[in-house]
Amino acid sequence: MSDHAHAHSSSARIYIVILGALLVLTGVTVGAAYVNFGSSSINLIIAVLIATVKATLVAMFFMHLRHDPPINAIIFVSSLIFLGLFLLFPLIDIGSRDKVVPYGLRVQAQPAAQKKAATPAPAAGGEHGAAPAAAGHAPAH
Amino acid sequence: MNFLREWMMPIQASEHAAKVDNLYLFIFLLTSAFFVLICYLTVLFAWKYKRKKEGVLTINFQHNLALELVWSIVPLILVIGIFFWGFHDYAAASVAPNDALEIHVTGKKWNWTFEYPDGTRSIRSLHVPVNKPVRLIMTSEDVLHAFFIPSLRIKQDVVPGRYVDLNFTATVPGKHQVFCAEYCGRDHSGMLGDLFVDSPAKYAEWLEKGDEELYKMKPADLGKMVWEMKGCNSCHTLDGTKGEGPSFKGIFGKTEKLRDGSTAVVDENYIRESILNPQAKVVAGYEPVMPTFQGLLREIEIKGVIAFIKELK
Amino acid sequence: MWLFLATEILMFGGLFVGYGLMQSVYPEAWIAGHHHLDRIMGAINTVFLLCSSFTMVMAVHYASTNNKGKTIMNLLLTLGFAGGFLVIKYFEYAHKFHDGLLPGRFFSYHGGGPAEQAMFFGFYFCMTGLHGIHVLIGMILISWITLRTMKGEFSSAYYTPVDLVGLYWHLVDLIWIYLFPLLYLVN
Amino acid sequence: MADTVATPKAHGHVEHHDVDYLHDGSLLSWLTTVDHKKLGVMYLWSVLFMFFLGGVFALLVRLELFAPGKQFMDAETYNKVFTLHGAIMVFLFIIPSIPAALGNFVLPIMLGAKDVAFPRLNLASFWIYVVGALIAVTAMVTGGVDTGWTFYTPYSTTTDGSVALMTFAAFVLGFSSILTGVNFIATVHKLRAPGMGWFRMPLFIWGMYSTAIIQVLATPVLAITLLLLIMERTFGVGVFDPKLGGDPVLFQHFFWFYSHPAVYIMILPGMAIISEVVPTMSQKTFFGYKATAFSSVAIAIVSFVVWGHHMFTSGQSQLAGAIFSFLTFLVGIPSAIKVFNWITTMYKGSISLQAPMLYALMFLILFGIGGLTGLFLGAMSVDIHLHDTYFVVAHFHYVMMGSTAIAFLAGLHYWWPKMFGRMYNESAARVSAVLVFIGFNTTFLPQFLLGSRGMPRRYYNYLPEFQFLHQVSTVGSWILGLGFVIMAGYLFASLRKKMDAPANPWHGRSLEWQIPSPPITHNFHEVPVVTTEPYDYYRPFEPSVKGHH
Repeated sequence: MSDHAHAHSSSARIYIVILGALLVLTGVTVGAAYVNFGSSSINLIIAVLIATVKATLVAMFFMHLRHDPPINAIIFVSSLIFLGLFLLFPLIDIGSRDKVVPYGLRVQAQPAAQKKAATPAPAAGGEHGAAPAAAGHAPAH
Repeated sequence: MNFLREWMMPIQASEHAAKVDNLYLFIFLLTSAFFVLICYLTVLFAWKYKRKKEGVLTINFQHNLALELVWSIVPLILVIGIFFWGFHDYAAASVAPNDALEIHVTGKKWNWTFEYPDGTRSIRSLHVPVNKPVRLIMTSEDVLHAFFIPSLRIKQDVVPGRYVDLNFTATVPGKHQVFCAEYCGRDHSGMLGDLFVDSPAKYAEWLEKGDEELYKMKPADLGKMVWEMKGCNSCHTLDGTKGEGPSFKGIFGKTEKLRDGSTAVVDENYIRESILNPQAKVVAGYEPVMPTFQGLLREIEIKGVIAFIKELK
Repeated sequence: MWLFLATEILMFGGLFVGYGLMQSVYPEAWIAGHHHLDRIMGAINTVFLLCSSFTMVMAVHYASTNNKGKTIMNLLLTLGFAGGFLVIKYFEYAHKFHDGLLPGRFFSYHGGGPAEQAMFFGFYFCMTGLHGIHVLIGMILISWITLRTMKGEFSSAYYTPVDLVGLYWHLVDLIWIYLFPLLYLVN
Repeated sequence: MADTVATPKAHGHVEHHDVDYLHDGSLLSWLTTVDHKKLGVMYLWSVLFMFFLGGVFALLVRLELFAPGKQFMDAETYNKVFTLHGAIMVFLFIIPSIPAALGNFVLPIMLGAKDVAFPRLNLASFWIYVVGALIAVTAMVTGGVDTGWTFYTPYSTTTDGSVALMTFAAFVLGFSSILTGVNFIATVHKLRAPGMGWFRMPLFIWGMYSTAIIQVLATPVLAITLLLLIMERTFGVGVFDPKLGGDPVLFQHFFWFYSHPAVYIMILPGMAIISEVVPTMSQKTFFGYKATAFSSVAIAIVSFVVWGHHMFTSGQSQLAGAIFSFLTFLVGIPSAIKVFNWITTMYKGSISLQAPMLYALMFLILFGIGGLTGLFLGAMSVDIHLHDTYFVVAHFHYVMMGSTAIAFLAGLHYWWPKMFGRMYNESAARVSAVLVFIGFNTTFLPQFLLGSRGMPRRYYNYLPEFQFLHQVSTVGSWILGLGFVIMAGYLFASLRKKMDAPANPWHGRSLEWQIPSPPITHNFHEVPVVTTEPYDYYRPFEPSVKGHH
């Protein structure tokens, strides 16, 4: 784990170069946030990509993953893969849920529809008037 | 096979139920075969190769590729088959026909409320016409519930803050049991309901004037039924213990102190008002939490409740 | 040690997943929420943590080459950067408290915007708070190995504790590398 | 078989200059011991106590369900009791039972090591477990919990009682579980005896190793989930509460991302024990060693991507449901392979039907039922009908109780002589095994029928038509309880005898059978050198440990 048999071949100079790279990348991330790449998701992807590059640099050099036995890298990467799966499946779920819109809300643009006392307003409501997830797809929200 | 199905499953009240049962029976027979095989081999080996002498050496039998492939691949093919079968029926059942009758279902601790396209509402009893596709649009007012009709083999969690739907076409007229299948607290097991599958004419008549049995009952009995069926019993007891609301025992004719300091005599008009506009006169010591039953109770039912309370000395 | 790091990653990962999912459900609230965060402070903090990671790795390097003085100096620098990080974090938190930008039912900001901002700040405080606790634990650990270095307990033959604390500290840095763009820079 | 058991001949005696671990050090020193064996024994008594507690709650639940309506407790008490039964059995009994109690004791010895890789971490793990258990007890006493062990939102964020405290207990217990997992992985990697390559490890180790992977990777997610739940209750963050815009289904994703793998944290160690007991008691080489080893790891990995099958009716999307259903069926294959491997291992063996093997045979049959009924629940259309009914209750009791707990008993009877140096009464053990088997099936077979007929779970009251099956089930629970009472009787009785267990009562060949019963404090005098495969019962025995034979 930690007791490396080999001497640290990375010299102090490499560490400085890496630090410089990290700082520059931080600048780039901040800068990129001010540029509009067309959609918020592209901005997000760029930011996460840069963060990933930075994380890789830290892991490879500062954490010496480059020189460690491969088992450490396997543990590290597999934890990331499981994390990815963990994110992926709920995303699939939320992204592909049936958008059930009841008749009471289909015409919600017309105020008259709101008056129909019989429409069971979805429980949410709450003090903030937070829209329920499904009603979030209805135009009025 | 029919006797097996009838032994294990509730009655089939829709075509979907028959499909589910077919797959259920298929898996049952398949797994029974495998189970018998496992038991047979286990018992056979345990008996046949029972230790007779200590310290004997046994054969070295560690691999048999053909055998291992067979018991990996055969189950694999079978389960993939089962997956597609199950998925196919599931997908078919989750598509709503365009002409479906849309009924709103609201789950709330511990009652089901149904609302029909014409505005009629009912508690705990869902009426649908036979052979007509029905789409239930469901939501919950508090926690998760699940709407479960065993005889239709359908179930769906009812999620607060969202609408979920459930589709069925009931083919067998009569009364079917409705359960809440997602744990929801104290009276989870009392959160029941009835599905009445009616002929179209009877359904129309029901929408018009409600269940005809109502008119044949003694008013007090009707009131007791309303007390049970419409959920009054979850707040108002009959034995004098304090619930969310005052107990009905001996309440008729009493003079109650109200929250605003005034008093009121519990008479026919007070009861009637308390049912239709419960917030108007709340007895001191209770929260104004009772929902209105305006539109939920027919006139005859209100009369029944009054008669029922009168009888509770 | 790496196994421990894996558990840490998955623990924060859970928060990231929740954050990401809710972001996909309420993008407006997220954008509105992040406008209340100070990018400059966030960026300075990022620089602080990166520098501390650098001084940490230098400390490990000097520990492995028997340079006690420089090891201690670098460890102290690391502590300094970490302290700076927490000070800035303190100012940020103070500002949020003042504005009522608090999680959940304590959210009392009156500047308008989507209601789900309360949830955004729930995540904000959860994630940065958990991270802040990790920074604190890291500082305690670093102080501890600084003392041990001063006592001369480590040499090129044995410096495992320095190395392990270093790994832990880099992970703290690594998590911030993701937290920063996700919390501060979403657009 | 009494002739093999009751002959404490010369080979079992502890040499004079060694003190066995049980008598090494004062009673007080146990509390701070870092000896994996003592920790294993302390874990064993703790989990057995928890099993007793959970069992009492189970009997109360069954008794209340003897007839519809109120018997002796009201609905709120009933809800608390079944919640406590679930939470105790899952978090305090099943998850730590095999790895922390038996695994702690056996794993290092099997590897030829003096201890686990991080003995102090092991001690910490035990005390964290104790603290977690105490917090859980505090939660029970101060208000109780009525959410079910699954803590589903938004019920769990709105109900009264000590939910936050109970959740915190589960959170703490999670850390204990993580530490054990980390320790086992490091031990397997670092401390194998010379000559013990990966494919010379007994299969028990493979099972423990796979379990540890899941513990390390999944438990942190439980931690964060429960932390979010606590935040939700105290601050009203709203991630899971629809009133604040959250998504209750998301909680289920979070929860099952841990808790489905947790089911495999429960069953893999059970399979691991069976993989050990069957070849030894049959004196046969293991059939398909590598297939079984790899299927353990495969199960561990695939278990992470099947959690959604708990949620077919939850309101998750149909697409997600379909993916999860497909993956669920795939995870069945490695289990099927294992069952056939165990059975084939018995083929042409020399099978002893002593207590450990009786439990192993019970496991084969009960796991057969538990596994095969899983197919009903994996098929989406059928699951919709069966979900949240007694069918599910019966299914997971067959897996968790009928398989894991029975495997735990197999392991307990198998290693009991090694742990305490005493033999239990074999006839009593057989009577008890038969009672447990009959009682268990009488309790849970009717529940399959109840479920398919539509009886929902977690019901305090039920319709009269279900009464007969419920009564059969309750009677079964008494038989089951009687079996356990007898078991407790003969196990305690054995402890009062003098040391009479031979070093190797089952003629096993793995390293733990080559040292005295009970082992000495440092396990081995010299580091053993492994030169053979673990189950070479087809050729004469070549001991790896010097000096004891």
